[in-house]
Amino acid sequence: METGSSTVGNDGSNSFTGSSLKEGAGIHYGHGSTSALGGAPGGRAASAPLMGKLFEPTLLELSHPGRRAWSLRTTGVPMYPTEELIPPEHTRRQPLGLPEVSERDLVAHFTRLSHRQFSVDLGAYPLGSCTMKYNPKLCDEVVALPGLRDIHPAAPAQLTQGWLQLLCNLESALCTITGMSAATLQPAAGAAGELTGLLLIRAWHEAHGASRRRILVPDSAHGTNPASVSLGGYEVTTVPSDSRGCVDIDALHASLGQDVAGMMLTNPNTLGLFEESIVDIAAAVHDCGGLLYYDGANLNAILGVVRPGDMGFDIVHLNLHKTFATPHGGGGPGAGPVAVSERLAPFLPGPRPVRNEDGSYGWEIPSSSIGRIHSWHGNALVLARAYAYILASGGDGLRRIAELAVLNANWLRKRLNGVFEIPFDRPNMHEVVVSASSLKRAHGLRALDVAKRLLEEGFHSPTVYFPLTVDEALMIEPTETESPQTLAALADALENIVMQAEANGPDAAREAPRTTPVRRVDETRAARRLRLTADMEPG
Amino acid sequence: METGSSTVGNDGSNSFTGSSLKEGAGIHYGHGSTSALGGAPGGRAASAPLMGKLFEPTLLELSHPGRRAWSLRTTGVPMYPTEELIPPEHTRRQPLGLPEVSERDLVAHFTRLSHRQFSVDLGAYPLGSCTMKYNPKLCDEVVALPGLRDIHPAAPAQLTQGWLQLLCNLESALCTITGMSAATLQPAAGAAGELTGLLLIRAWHEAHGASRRRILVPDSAHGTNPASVSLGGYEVTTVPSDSRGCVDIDALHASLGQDVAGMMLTNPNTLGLFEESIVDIAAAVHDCGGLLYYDGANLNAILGVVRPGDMGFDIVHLNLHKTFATPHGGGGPGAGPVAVSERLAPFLPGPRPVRNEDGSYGWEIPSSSIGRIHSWHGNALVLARAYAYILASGGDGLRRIAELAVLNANWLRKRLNGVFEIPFDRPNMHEVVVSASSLKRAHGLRALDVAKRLLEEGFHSPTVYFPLTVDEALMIEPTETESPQTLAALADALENIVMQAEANGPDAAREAPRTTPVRRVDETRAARRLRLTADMEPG
Amino acid sequence: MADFTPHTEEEIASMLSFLGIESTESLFSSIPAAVRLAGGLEMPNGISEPDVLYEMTALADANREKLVCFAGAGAYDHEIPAAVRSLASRSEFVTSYTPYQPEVAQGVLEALFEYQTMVARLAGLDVANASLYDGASALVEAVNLAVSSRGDPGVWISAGVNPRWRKVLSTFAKGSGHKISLMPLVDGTTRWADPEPGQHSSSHEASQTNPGSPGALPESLGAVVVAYPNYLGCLENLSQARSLADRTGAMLVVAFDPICSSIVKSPGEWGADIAVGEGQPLGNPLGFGGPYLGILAARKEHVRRLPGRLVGESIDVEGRRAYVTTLRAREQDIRREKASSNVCTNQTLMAVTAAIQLGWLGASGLAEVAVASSRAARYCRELLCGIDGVVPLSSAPTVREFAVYTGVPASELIGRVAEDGFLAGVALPEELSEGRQDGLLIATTERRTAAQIEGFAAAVERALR
Amino acid sequence: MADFTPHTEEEIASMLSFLGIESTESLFSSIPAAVRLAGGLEMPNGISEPDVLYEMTALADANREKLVCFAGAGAYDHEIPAAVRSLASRSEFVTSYTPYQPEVAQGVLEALFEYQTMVARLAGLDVANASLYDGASALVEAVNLAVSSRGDPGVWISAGVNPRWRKVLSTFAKGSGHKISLMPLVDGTTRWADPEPGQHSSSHEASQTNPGSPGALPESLGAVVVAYPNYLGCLENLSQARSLADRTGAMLVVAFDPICSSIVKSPGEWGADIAVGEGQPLGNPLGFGGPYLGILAARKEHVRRLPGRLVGESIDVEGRRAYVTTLRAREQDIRREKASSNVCTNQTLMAVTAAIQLGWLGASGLAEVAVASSRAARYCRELLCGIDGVVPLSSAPTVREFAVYTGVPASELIGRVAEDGFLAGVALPEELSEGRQDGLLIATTERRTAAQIEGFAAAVERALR
Ligand SMILES: Cc1ncc(COP(=O)(O)O)c(C=O)c1O
Ligand SMILES: Cc1ncc(COP(=O)(O)O)c(C=O)c1O
Repeated sequence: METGSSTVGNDGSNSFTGSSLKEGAGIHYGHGSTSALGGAPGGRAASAPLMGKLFEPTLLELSHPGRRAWSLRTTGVPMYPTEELIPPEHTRRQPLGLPEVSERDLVAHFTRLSHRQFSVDLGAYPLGSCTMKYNPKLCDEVVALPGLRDIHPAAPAQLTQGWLQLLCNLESALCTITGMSAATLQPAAGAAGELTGLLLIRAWHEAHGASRRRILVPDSAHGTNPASVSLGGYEVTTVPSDSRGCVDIDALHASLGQDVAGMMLTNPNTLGLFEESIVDIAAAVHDCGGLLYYDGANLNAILGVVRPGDMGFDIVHLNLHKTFATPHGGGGPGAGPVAVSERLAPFLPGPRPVRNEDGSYGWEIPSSSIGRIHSWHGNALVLARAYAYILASGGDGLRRIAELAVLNANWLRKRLNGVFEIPFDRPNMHEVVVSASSLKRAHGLRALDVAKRLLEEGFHSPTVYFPLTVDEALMIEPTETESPQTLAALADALENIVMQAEANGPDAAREAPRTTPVRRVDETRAARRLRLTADMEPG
Repeated sequence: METGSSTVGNDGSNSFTGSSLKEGAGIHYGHGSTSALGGAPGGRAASAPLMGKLFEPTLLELSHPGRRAWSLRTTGVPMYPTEELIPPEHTRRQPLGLPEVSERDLVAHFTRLSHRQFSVDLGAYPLGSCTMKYNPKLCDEVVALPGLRDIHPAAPAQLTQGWLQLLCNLESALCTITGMSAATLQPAAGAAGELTGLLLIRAWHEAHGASRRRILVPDSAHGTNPASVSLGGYEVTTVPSDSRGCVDIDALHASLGQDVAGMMLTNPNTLGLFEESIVDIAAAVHDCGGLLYYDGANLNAILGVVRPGDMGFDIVHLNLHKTFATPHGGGGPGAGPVAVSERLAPFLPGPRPVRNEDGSYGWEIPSSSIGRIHSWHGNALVLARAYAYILASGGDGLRRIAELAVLNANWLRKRLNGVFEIPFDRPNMHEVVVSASSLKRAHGLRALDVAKRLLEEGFHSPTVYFPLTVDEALMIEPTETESPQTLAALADALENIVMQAEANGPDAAREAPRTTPVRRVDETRAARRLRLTADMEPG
Repeated sequence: MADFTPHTEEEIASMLSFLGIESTESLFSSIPAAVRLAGGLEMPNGISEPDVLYEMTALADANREKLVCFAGAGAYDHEIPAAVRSLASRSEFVTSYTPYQPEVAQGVLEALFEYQTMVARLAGLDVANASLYDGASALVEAVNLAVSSRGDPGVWISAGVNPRWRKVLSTFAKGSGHKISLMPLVDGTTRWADPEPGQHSSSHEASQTNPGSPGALPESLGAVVVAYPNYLGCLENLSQARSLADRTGAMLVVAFDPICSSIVKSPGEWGADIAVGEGQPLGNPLGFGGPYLGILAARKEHVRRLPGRLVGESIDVEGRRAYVTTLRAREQDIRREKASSNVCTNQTLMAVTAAIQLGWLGASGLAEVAVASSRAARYCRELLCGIDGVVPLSSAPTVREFAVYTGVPASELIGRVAEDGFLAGVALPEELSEGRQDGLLIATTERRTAAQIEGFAAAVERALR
Repeated sequence: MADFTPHTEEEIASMLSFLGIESTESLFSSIPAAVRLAGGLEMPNGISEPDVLYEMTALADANREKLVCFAGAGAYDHEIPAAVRSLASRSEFVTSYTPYQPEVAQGVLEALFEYQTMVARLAGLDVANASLYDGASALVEAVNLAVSSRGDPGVWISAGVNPRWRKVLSTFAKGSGHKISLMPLVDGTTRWADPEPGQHSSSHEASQTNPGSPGALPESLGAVVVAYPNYLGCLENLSQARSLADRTGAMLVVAFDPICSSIVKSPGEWGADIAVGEGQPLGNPLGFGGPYLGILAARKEHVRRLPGRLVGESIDVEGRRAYVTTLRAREQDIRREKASSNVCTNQTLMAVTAAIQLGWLGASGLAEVAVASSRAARYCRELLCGIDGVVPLSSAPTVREFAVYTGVPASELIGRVAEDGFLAGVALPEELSEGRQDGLLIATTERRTAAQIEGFAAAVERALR
């Protein structure tokens, strides 16, 4: 059904254009012509294109009418005819168009797809700002416990005491770690936490009769920060960085005013640098009545070393999928709890899990709650993973994590000095931002080329072109779970890429990657000839 | 510790020979020199050589002293000093030499190894005689049930009623399927079943006062058959095949005699052909007092169609890891239950699970038991998988399996006619043996070359050079879980290999495979310069 | 303690010496001493893996997991086959990041492309994004999209939309400034009556009071939002909602159920501009409410304003088919404060899971799940309504979920029936049960056997005696 | 019903027509009609996946799984960490065949090479094969190897070798013709006394009667077999066994425990020629006795006669390191009736699991497991022997397992103590307990807490009252 509209060729090594088909050998290939896609006909799931680096047909192309994997429980429920169940005016007429495959082909397809996917479990993933550390397998077993996994979220408190206790314990651990007094676990990710925080800021000011319209955001901030500010109904005022990569204090003072509702800050910032003037910044923001919001995506660097609360922050979100090792799932799920100081606790979203006086657990809506921000109680199984990780690590382990994350990143900075320009070459925290600008000047190579070339060496690439304040930025976050040998290999690989460019010119990097499942992808074409589903005719 | 003795180079694209090391950057690579192995130093687990097709260092090379993954339960047991626990004359002095790695590196290493491994879940595996069908994931969940997985094998019957019932049910299902009266589930694989069967034959004859010394085995038999005969204390008499690929009946009669204890036969045989004279064969063997043994490795072909018992067999082993879809685990585990006719039941190994009169289950040793043949009760979790598969399939499903396995194999035979020579071109059962002898004559290409070239197309290769009775044999067993489209793709791939050789000469096949994790491996060197452990100096 | 860091003490020492510093403490010298934590976190030290498992098992055991589930309300107890669990837990999917480097992320990207295709087809619309947080966030994003495209903050929403989702919409409306009016349910279907002109109630009030009385039709609206089936399980005719949207220039947002959608009209068939839904029932466990899967599908026209990630098909430099995230200019990391949404981390793994589950079920299996669930609901409803004192809350047609009054406060009834091993359902909020406390919402799936349903009915009967 | 075949009816029809036949029945026309099954198998029809899971769960629930385990006897309740479970269940390892095509089997091959290396080191010997079925089959193969190399069928075996393994040896000796003599244990250690000349008892008799009385030393033997620690958990000095082997030209086969081996002398240190063992404790679950892992390690000299698969290191045509099965000429598929063993399918997945588990533990972890298990055993032994009527069966030093007499028949005691939630141990056969029925073999692992051990001792005390 979808092969007809395909726009792509194949790599030429395909051998399946099919005499079997021509001979009338009794086998039909799905719905469409097989040649358009270079022979990706229905059902041929079991011929792995893996080795030959053919593309993997989509599940829809593997579909063959009438085939099936499913089988359902025998229930003994009366077989009311469908017409009796659904009045005719409500009956679906559109065909469903779901793929029809055997379980064997389903398994083969997704297993092969998994072989086209890099992951932490395959190798180092020094993607800056993302804290791609090892995700303990222990936590996979925790969330497979039927007593956690199979609980309906609407089951009342008396039937879910274990879950409530878990959530309360996690909340209190997060408060201890951040130096705050209360938290909501509802936000499903960091960005959701940010928006929650902004609504808390809004509610706080409204409760105090103030109407303020601006939020300060450093120019090095993550994109979610300004985006959340807009959704929170505020205007963004960008605060520039100074020559040391930190908030420009003068500019900050100039930006402050009675219409400033608050400021968002991540510390260490996205350059991996600790904002040394944090105490002054906090004082300045507080002095004009604003609240200080901590973007906790970088909390890994300071676990057990310094707490946002002690730095003067009023609101903190945490990315459990970063600092607390819950796996990122190819893009999600995460969890972005928000912890607040005492004065903001009454505004937290609800219902919140609480410990009752009698030691039992229940739900409570804070007195001035901004309301609910998740369909249920947040990404509960992600929260359970994070809690297990915190139990395993403990206070001592969390501090060790920060120490080693920072040690690794500093080692890399020193080791890469001379290989790349290091715009802010002083002790950094959990990540280091280097610049490929000299490569660009000398060889026309860009950060992206370095990134692609690094893929060939079996490493995921660092984050590129972020933060925006650094030209040709490569943002490297090794995390604490990578060994010194891995760091050395990574540094050597990066150095070799540069040396290779210097010795033999830029071609190797420009043509990279050549050994990956696919090579550089045409992004412009993707956007111009948009094909977001198998049914969409590329425009 | 083991890098020093390595004998291999690297593929030249390695970039890790290490300025990090030279610079005194504070990182040391394990125990050995790093250059010998092209930079596979201790701990560098996280730099996936996957993309770049570097080899994956061994766990031993990744080891770094003092590193660790383990953590053990807190027990509160008194900390008796080790000296008190082990008398000095019993204390181990040899270093253990186990690898020391982080959990992160352990996970990365084995995940990367898994990416260097073909499997059913990745693609079609038409390995003749092995019945590499889809292994239902359902059974993975079955054997993860703590009530099956975590039971100690010595727990008495009253505490393990569920397991005993399972085993009894499985035994009776296997008897129904084979047409026999009783079975032992102890043998851990087909070969163990064979030896068990031969001991049953011996015990039977001994009990009847006869002393016989020969067992007849067809020339097309699997190697385990004659090997088991020897271990059973018998002599092998090889019975040749006739021109139709079946047992030569005249030769059989000539081989029979009063010193023949029995005959082993697989039916369909390893050519995928049904021994049409089976009734006569059985009569002939029985007539001279011999017993007939059924090698059940090919049972998939006849499930629900014909039963060994009805054909006249006295003893049957089954390969549950073939017919009953328990996964093969890279070489094992399997399970090779042996079912017998009523007269042989008293000789079965014991203890056997039995249903007591009161409906409870217990253990019983048959009256003339040959004894125990497994440390416990056999590969119990494999047995549980097979039982779940039988429940899911049912009588109707089992028959459908045979029909479709045979249909697939016949389709392939007809489709490949002309592509290869088909020595016995008549309706076959679950597999078909073709010959590459014309390729050899015309282009000097061997069955092995075809097999290697096929790997590049993403298929596992068929079994080659077996059965021995066919020149340049390629033994293809598609199984019932491969779709018609997969068959067509496989046939096309094989045809293209032949066409390519005819059009462009043998080089492509001779140089194949080129796209696999490694290319053709030097087997002679492996045997000559033997290195079976990382400590062994290749001789 | 379980320790996932690889460094030995010697390695730490030599790395420190490479850096020319004395101790790990010096790594933090840029942090003002005044705020640094003295004495470490006030938490217990780390414990070993089996000790963690022991503690977590104790918590798990403190939940009543074995209750036979008759609760729904947006979270359903469907079968998840072993193949889906197994594939979705492959570590390549689980431990990868957002596919920023498509050359090494074709696995996730292709799976998301398949997800987008299948969800768009289910919804009967042209495109779907690669997931949002949950049903509620999908609703919020859809309304944001409608309001910003139409340039009108007015939102009419049916009280039949999941009340928890409506609450989330209200919460976020504080920032976005939507003007939300709640349209009541009457006998299980929406009364699209006209509120008094100028009587737009902010959503917050609306969700805290009972639905207001009807008023006049405004000239313009941003969004008209309705659920199908609605929270009470009822199917309503959406023609009226569609014409309301036409008359006001609003977008019609339909909150749909991906399971039922296989047998009832799709949002597209009803003329929806945007469809939103909760994707949990597509292979994701109940998990006490998360992580779930926000579904959002829309007509092609809106594609450049869609929130969240989109995967498109393209080719690589060798002309081989390849997938890549596309229309990135909508997203926060490029557009910052002008982005269509702030979403970054989403629920990719749940979307991949849904793709696998939909592949396992196929068209016939999904419809069979829907039909079997509906049959169970019908049987359950028949048995319950045969009990003295139990009456259905509405006469509108229902599919796999329905509401009844029992005469006993729902929370009390749920407690009593739990003792017999059943989770009886979800208590209805008073706004949906005419101010009564005895409204109970009951859902069934294809997993419920006749014996379970009969046992449940008997337990309810005992509880009401 | 769950159906794992992909064919639709139309496909079947067109494939049949390609073959020129009418029905699937015709596919079987070469099978004589007389023997064909009419009416199908007498079995129920297939059922669905959830129905299977339901039935299997019912069977699982009929076992008493939650008993705290004090049983050992060759199967031990060690911790299996999540990482090991997860890696060992990767489908590439699980669903592949024997590595016949090394180009696409480097994963399994390299893991087996690691396994061989680690097991050889543990055993203190040069080489190890890639697994056998279980401890018993490793013993059988080792004795076969010794007997065939030495050309003498005489086997002296200590009664301290696992009695079930000895039984298996006896069973197979019927085919191989070994002459097995059983050497008794006295106070927990082997009495290597000389049986009367010519008094070789066949193993079968030996294992059914009590150990015979000592006799004279034969001139020549094939194998001397001893266990370390032995079945009663005792450590014995193996010098005598070694010199017995020397004097008779036999090979010394030592049955060792891979866990204890980390802290007690390795077979190699004692001078063993061959070491055999049960590898279950290395990451494989109890699983009611299987699949387990037969360990076999030996001195280099014997490598060309070793049973089972061997993986060797080599290079590919580009000079890259690669692994491959080697010395194939020993194996049945090449050598047929002259093969060193008939083993084909082995226990590869268990060996891979063991490699992962050994990697997780490392040297320090494995020793810690052994020490912790032994401490628990010591504590348990102290508490039990403090109970009136409980006496140790021997005075020899024990490691992680020990035997006691309790005064109550062991099977009865086990039944009573199970009611308190403990699996008390394994009843000793009379041949090892002086004909008494109250011999109980008790094992502990690192998983046993002080509280569990105290609870167990209390339960035993109650049961003996
Ligand atoms: C610095 C920073 N802030 C905020 C976020 C947003 O978090 P999430 O992706 O969980 O929404 C990220 C994530 O990339 C980040 O790196
Ligand atoms: C025909 C035949 N017989 C016997 C066997 C031996 O079975 P196993 O490998 O389980 O010992 C096999 C396995 O390859 C076989 O194909």
